[in-house]
Amino acid sequence: MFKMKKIINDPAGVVEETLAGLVLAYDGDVTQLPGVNALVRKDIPDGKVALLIGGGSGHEPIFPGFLGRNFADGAACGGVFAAPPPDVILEATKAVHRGRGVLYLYGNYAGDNMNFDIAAEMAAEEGIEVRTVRVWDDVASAPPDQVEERRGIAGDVYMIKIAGAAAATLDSLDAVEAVAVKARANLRSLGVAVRAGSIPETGKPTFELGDDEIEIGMGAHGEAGVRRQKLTPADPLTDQMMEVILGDIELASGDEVALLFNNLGATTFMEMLIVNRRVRQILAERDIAVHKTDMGAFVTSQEMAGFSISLLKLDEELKRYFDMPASCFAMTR
Amino acid sequence: MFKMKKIINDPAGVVEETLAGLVLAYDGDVTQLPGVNALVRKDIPDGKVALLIGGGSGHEPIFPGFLGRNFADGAACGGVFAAPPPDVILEATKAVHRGRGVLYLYGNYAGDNMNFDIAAEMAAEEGIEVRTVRVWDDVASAPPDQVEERRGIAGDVYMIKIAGAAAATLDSLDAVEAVAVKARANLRSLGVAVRAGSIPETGKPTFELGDDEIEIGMGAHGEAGVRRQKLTPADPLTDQMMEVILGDIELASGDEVALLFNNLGATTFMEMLIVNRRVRQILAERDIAVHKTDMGAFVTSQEMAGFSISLLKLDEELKRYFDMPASCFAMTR
Amino acid sequence: MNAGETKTAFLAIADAVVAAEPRLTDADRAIGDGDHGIGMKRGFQAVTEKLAAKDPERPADVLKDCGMAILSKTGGAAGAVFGTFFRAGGAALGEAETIDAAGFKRLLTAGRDAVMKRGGAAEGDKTMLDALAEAIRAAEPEESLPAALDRAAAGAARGAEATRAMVARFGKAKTLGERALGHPDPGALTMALVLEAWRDSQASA
Amino acid sequence: MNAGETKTAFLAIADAVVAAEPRLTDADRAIGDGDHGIGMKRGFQAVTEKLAAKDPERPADVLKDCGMAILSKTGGAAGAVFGTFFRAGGAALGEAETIDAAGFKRLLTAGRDAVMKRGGAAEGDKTMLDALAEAIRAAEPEESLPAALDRAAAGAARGAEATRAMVARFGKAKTLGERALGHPDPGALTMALVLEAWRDSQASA
Ligand SMILES: Nc1ncnc2c1ncn2[C@@H]1O[C@H](COP(=O)(O)OP(=O)(O)O)[C@@H](O)[C@H]1O
Ligand SMILES: Nc1ncnc2c1ncn2[C@@H]1O[C@H](COP(=O)(O)OP(=O)(O)O)[C@@H](O)[C@H]1O
Ligand SMILES: [Mg+2]
Ligand SMILES: [Mg+2]
Ligand SMILES: [Mg+2]
Ligand SMILES: [Mg+2]
Repeated sequence: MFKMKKIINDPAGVVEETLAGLVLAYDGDVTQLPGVNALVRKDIPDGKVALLIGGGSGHEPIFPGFLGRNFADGAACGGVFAAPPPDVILEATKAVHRGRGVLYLYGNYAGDNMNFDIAAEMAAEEGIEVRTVRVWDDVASAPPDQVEERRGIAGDVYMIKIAGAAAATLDSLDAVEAVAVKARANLRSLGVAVRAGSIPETGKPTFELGDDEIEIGMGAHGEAGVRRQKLTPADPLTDQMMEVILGDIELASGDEVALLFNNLGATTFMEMLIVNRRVRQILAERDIAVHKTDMGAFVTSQEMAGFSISLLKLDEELKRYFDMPASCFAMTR
Repeated sequence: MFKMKKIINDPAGVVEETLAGLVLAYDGDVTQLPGVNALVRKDIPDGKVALLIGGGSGHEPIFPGFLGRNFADGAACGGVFAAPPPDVILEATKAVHRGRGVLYLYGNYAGDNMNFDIAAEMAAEEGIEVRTVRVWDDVASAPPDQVEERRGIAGDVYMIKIAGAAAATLDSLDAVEAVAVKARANLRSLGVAVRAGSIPETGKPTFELGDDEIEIGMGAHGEAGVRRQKLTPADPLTDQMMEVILGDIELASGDEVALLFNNLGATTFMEMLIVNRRVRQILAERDIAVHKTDMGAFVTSQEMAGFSISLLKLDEELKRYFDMPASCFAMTR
Repeated sequence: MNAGETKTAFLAIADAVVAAEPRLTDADRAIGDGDHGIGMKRGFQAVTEKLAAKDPERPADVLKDCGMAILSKTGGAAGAVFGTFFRAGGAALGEAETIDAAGFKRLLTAGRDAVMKRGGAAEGDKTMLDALAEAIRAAEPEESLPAALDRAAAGAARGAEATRAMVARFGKAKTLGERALGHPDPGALTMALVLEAWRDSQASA
Repeated sequence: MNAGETKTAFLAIADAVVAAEPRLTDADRAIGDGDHGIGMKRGFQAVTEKLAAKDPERPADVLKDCGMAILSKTGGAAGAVFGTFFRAGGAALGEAETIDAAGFKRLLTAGRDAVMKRGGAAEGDKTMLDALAEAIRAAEPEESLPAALDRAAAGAARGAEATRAMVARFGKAKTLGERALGHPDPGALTMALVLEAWRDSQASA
């Protein structure tokens, strides 16, 4: 099978070199822990509730690209598409801890859950209080009565935005955890895959998709989604996706939401903007107002083509954290 | 030949639907001129020197994604990869004019030059003073003694950032033009193409490139570049590119620059970050400081894989405009 | 050729260019950005609409409307170039009730001069001007219009063919350098096609 | 089997898993995210380094070091799962100077229980536990270690094969549902490979 072209050096060193380049791109705000694939902010205030995020690499700019004021304090990074090992998470935990405990925020995958849990147990042994909020926004990955089985995808971005602002504002781990849990309950995402991405070490696509096929609900790692179908025009596809999303969350006329269009890698702004046009028609029909629209490549799957639509229902409290100015490599507000 | 998969509706309507989706994504700050493919800011202050940008569509988020406070006031948009017709430019010119003249800022291509020039003549007939600054940052497209023959590529972004801030600050068209001309003289870019993008109407790649080939200096439209070669690892490729860029601009030890890594479409952050790592090693050797690093998909060529490196040499004046807070769909500072 | 006949001829020209979209686009894919046919199609569809809408008083009206439609709907280099060409050609016809061979040669020449002034290119730069220049040289003012059209069309075709041997100095093929050799210039193909379609519309008339 | 022999066996196991990287990765591409072999390779290369560095006092040290190396270098679900498995298995051996059939079965059982506790999966969920459970059932505490290894390896292979007929409830294959049918679970293949390589290292010893 032909190997995807990538501009890299040694495929086995991509994670280390990526993080080195990222630290430099932060232009001084962030540093890497010596010998560990974890990045942390340089200026975490004492007594701050710490927010630690993390997950597999290869999804840049998530996770390490979301460190900064009113965003996350540290990121633990694993191999490409592999959750970070407990040691890395523990090191990052110690580095960001400022005496008020650490909130773990990451996507809900077996690998991440187990490794972060092991790290949390190790941290507890060292006297650091850890709470965990797993992101499970992907409505395609399990029915509503099993939300804790759902995957975390692009919703990570809004979760980090809100938890980051809360962690910078509130002074107890309990309070920050509560805000994150509330945001999660108001968040839904659904993606569609158009072409596969590939892992640097193999250069092989992570899945096969016909030249005329797309797959709704495919995960950020190329895990199979819920429905494979022939290439569908933007409007009917958007109708299909929005029906699933809106069927999964209660929205009343007059409610306000934030919209996130996440590019999995190779999708064009043109396509996402055309989809946004339709999304707004659908929301307008239901008299649902859009407070803010974000569009870009935030949670990627290498050069995979496809995108996801995330919808966050806002109330006054969430809006306060959502609107708080914040800045990191991947996003500035 | 197999047709690239795109999530669109009628291929002949992509520009109109993209602009409609973009206006909505601006969440109220920008409006479209009735029946014309031009977007303008809603809140252009009276007496402000106006900044009008524009060019072919299909490169989103440039140009219409760069409207906002301290960015551009309006954007005239053509068909996919086709400069806007004079009528569209003229309508946009009239819509953004606030009595102090209009600066046209766009990429240096035969089509754009001719259409904007015709529009400028029409505007003059209507008593609107217009100045033109063409962006020609692509060092691959002509030798140093023929800069006015060079193409405008990702450098558009920094030109709009600086001209936008200047147009919001200075009160004469002369002064704004002078700042833009100065920025252009300090700006260099070089790109590399890895895979072709395709035009929605044909679904065909705009060029052919072997499975193991890359092309240095290829233009944002897929126009051929200057050197085609076998896939090269990140470090030697970066060395090659930086040698060309640094050979084209005078930089002394201690100088400060801004770095822009522009994703042409399907390149991963991982690849660009690995390249950044090497770029910084090279600049450090020459004792050149990096004031700010920007990385993302700003000037795209549909789903083309490849990226460009832009280097802007900063002095106190340019830095003032470069750092000025600014916000638009595509970028927030 | 009177105003009505000119309108008929230009409707035929528009149909021919629209029909040739894939070929023109492929030519641009080879040495440009692959959109020439698409833009010309957009422009000449607008021409058809505009011409169909009204009955012209003079031949000049037809060329001016054609030029305006292309200029305002096409965009890209070709929109400016062909829009400018037809507008200037129309202006050159002035108040004339008909187009004769001399008028025909005059409009081609005026169109060429306007395009050169607008874009700064000259013969030999691998643009539509190379087809146009050959057409002008071939068209004899003394003969009949059909004969002049016949020679001009053949000349334009030769000129377009000759662009294969040229290195582009304008437009998006510019930086191709040597590699543009062997490929004809898309705009030159369009210029030839326009004159061939005009000639054929006479033959069939 | 004493400490030194256990070390030799585990070095052979590590080599076998590293060599099987492409097969394990392809299995994960079919129903997961296509990285299983890559992660296991990373982990077992660390195992080789760690084991080569020192001479173990007891068999337990070998398994614990193996578990620690995998846990800290692999990541992903497999890192936690196999790291946990070997660490718990090592702990179950306690101070024993050698591994006999009974100790072998004890370590497999302790490893299984720890993995179930950690990940919440059970037999039938299409994970490495399905290979492990079959191995435990097959291993007879009364017989000789080589015989127990032989039966366990065969059992694990059967268990891995049986996952083809299962729908995943854990890991990234979860949402595949019906479509996972027909494909073996990558982790189960690794579990079987580990026991087969252990058995073979005895045969060749
Ligand atoms: N300066 C110029 N003068 C005359 N013709 C030109 C000039 N620049 C470009 N052209 C013509 O335009 C054609 C390209 O048209 P098109 O592909 O539609 O525009 P673009 O180059 O903007 O994509 C070229 O083949 C050439 O014949
Ligand atoms: N909860 C669990 N319990 C036991 N084994 C599991 C569990 N989750 C996943 N696994 C095993 O891990 C394997 C996947 O490993 P790997 O691909 O390396 O990790 P990831 O799924 O994070 O990419 C699966 O084939 C399965 O055997
Ligand atoms: Mg994985
Ligand atoms: Mg074009
Ligand atoms: Mg073209
Ligand atoms: Mg996997």
